[in-house]
Amino acid sequence: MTMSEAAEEIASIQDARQRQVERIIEALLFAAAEPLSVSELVRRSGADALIIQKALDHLRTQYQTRGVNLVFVSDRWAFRTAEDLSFLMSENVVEQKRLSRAALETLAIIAFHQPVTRAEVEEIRGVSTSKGTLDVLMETGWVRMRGRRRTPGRPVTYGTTPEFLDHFGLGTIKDLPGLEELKGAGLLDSAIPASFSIPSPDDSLDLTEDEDPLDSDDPLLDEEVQAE
Amino acid sequence: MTMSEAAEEIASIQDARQRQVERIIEALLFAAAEPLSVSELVRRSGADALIIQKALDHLRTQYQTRGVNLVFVSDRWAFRTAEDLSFLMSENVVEQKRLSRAALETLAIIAFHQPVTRAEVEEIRGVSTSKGTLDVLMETGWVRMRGRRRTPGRPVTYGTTPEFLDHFGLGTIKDLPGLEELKGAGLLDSAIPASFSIPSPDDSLDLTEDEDPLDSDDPLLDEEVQAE
Amino acid sequence: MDHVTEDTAELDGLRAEEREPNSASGDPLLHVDLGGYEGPLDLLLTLARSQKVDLTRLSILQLAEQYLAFVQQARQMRLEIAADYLVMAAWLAYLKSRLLVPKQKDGDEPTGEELAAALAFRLQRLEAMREASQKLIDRNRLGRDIFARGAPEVVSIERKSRWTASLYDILSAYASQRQRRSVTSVQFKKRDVLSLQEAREILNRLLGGVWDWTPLERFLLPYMGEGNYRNSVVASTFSASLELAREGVVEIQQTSTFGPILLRSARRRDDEIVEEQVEAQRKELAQEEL
Repeated sequence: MTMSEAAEEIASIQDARQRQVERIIEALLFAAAEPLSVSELVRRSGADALIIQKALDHLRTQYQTRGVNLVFVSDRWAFRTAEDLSFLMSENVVEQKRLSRAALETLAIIAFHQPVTRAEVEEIRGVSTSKGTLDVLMETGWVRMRGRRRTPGRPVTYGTTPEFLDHFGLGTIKDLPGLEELKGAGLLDSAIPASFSIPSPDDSLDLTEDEDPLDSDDPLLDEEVQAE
Repeated sequence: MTMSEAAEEIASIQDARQRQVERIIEALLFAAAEPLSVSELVRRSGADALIIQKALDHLRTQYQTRGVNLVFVSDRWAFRTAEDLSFLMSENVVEQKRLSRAALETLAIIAFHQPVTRAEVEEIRGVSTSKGTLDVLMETGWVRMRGRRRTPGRPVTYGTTPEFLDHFGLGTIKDLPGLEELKGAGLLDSAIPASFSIPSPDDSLDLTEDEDPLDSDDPLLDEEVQAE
Repeated sequence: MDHVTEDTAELDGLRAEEREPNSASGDPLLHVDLGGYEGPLDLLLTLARSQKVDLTRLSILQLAEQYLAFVQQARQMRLEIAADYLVMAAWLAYLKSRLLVPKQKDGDEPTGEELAAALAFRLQRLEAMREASQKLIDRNRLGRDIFARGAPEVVSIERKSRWTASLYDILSAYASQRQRRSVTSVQFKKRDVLSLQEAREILNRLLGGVWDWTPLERFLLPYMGEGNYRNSVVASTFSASLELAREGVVEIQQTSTFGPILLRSARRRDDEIVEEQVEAQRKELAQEEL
């Protein structure tokens, strides 16, 4: 055996040893419930700190581009999923939910009577509307706050959104059936009082004459949203 | 751009895509406590099953020599520490109750003969099985009640769970050690003379033709569980 | 295994109760000598192994003799033996006799060889399951030899609701709600009226200090509202004044048709009453003089 052959053999033995230490560190860090410090790795692997540090550095480089990275946190080492893949760690579960009757009624009144205030909805329904009902409707994305009515108390006005039209397959809000159509569809009794009327809704983005714009930093708005 | 350049570019885009899927699968499997099925990987990664299968095969090869291996257990994929490093892991061992000889034998009989009734287990062992033995096996999470055999008395049938496969590192129930030899020797038959069809353990969630589902409100079930 | 063949059915009765090591019900004698065996089949298997042959080439006749000798020996040692072992002994004695006599063709009854084969099968199967359980338990096991992720990363689940409703849902909700309200909310607008009672109170209060004839309208002036209320006030006060007049509290005078209605209190001041009395006495005296 020449000198260089001997040196090569020693190098390859060292390489194999280094690889084994890397395997051990991989296994220990993977199975551990907590990040491990170098001294814990020394204790559990039996290898010395220098070799372990070298192995950690090598592993860190190796894992850098992978889906799992070797990270150094608060003086300890741990495997963590790569930061750019964090979206994988949250799952969106879409639940189909049906609107309650109160919510349906409120939605319908907002659609037909918009722009409409909460008090007006309550006046039409004859019951007070819970905060939850309006919250749910805002959550559906079908109802939006439009502005503030120019009356004492400056109540918020509600209206429907383009998503509302989209979801219900309406070309425009004018496609909502009127009094005669509702009667024709048998939804309204023909014996309805003569004074009964259905307003013509307005969902345009422009405010009506008696509406003021909502101010995003309007303290009253927050208050109202919270208080409602 | 020549044809070959275009082809090269497509290939390199495909490569990059494949690498990203590998990273995603690596992250998902690394982070998970439980093995994940290909369909779960499809759902959570958004990639299609073929690409995922290719990525899994590649990852399995890549990790083969490392301290953590990608393994196929209970029809699912999981990262597990390498078998040869178990000596390092003594600190991670959660004290496990040692199973009695009777329990082990019963577990093996349930695994190989499933779906199997208690009477059939007793027939094979030549002794009656104490209530404790089945209780212990159910407690391990490796054995479950499957259904009821469509025979007089409607006895409960037992089978193994995915956790059983996971615990013993089996990809599927067909990987039971020595299964083929036992089948060949006719030793999975219930009795002599051997029937023409060679029985095979079946741990699928679907019931066999001669099994009825367990009724959760089945009074007999409670009785049996309590009486056993 | 839907059906149990005749021969194995016979063996079915040969089960021994499995004994827990510390079972109080366990026969201590049995525990010493046979407790190591899990029933007669286990004992048979142990004896079969002593033949040191492949179980497929096992001499069942020899095994039966071994078993019977074992039981005989145990009895000589005055050990109590569980019934299952004795039943098995009896069955093996029968099997032995069947194996020793020449084959008889007597219908459906299984031959000695068939019974022996069934027993051999059961022993092989038990042996196979024992080996299988050993192989299973020798595998690298999760949590003992190989390990899962120690610190799994939790998948946070974000629940998102997808609300569903159809156009029909809103239309029918709207129509039925509006219809319900239009029927049940027929409300009579509350008319503002001055009740008779209120009118009486007003008159009583006001007329206390009024001695001269005063038009009714003047009392009403501060109360008279507009429109319907004004009519109600006039009507109620007039009715109330008639009532009060009947009770002698007020006096009413109307000098011409549609002329102003004049009221005054019927209760006089004291000096007025004295004056009247003086006047009356004066008249009386004048008449007497006449």
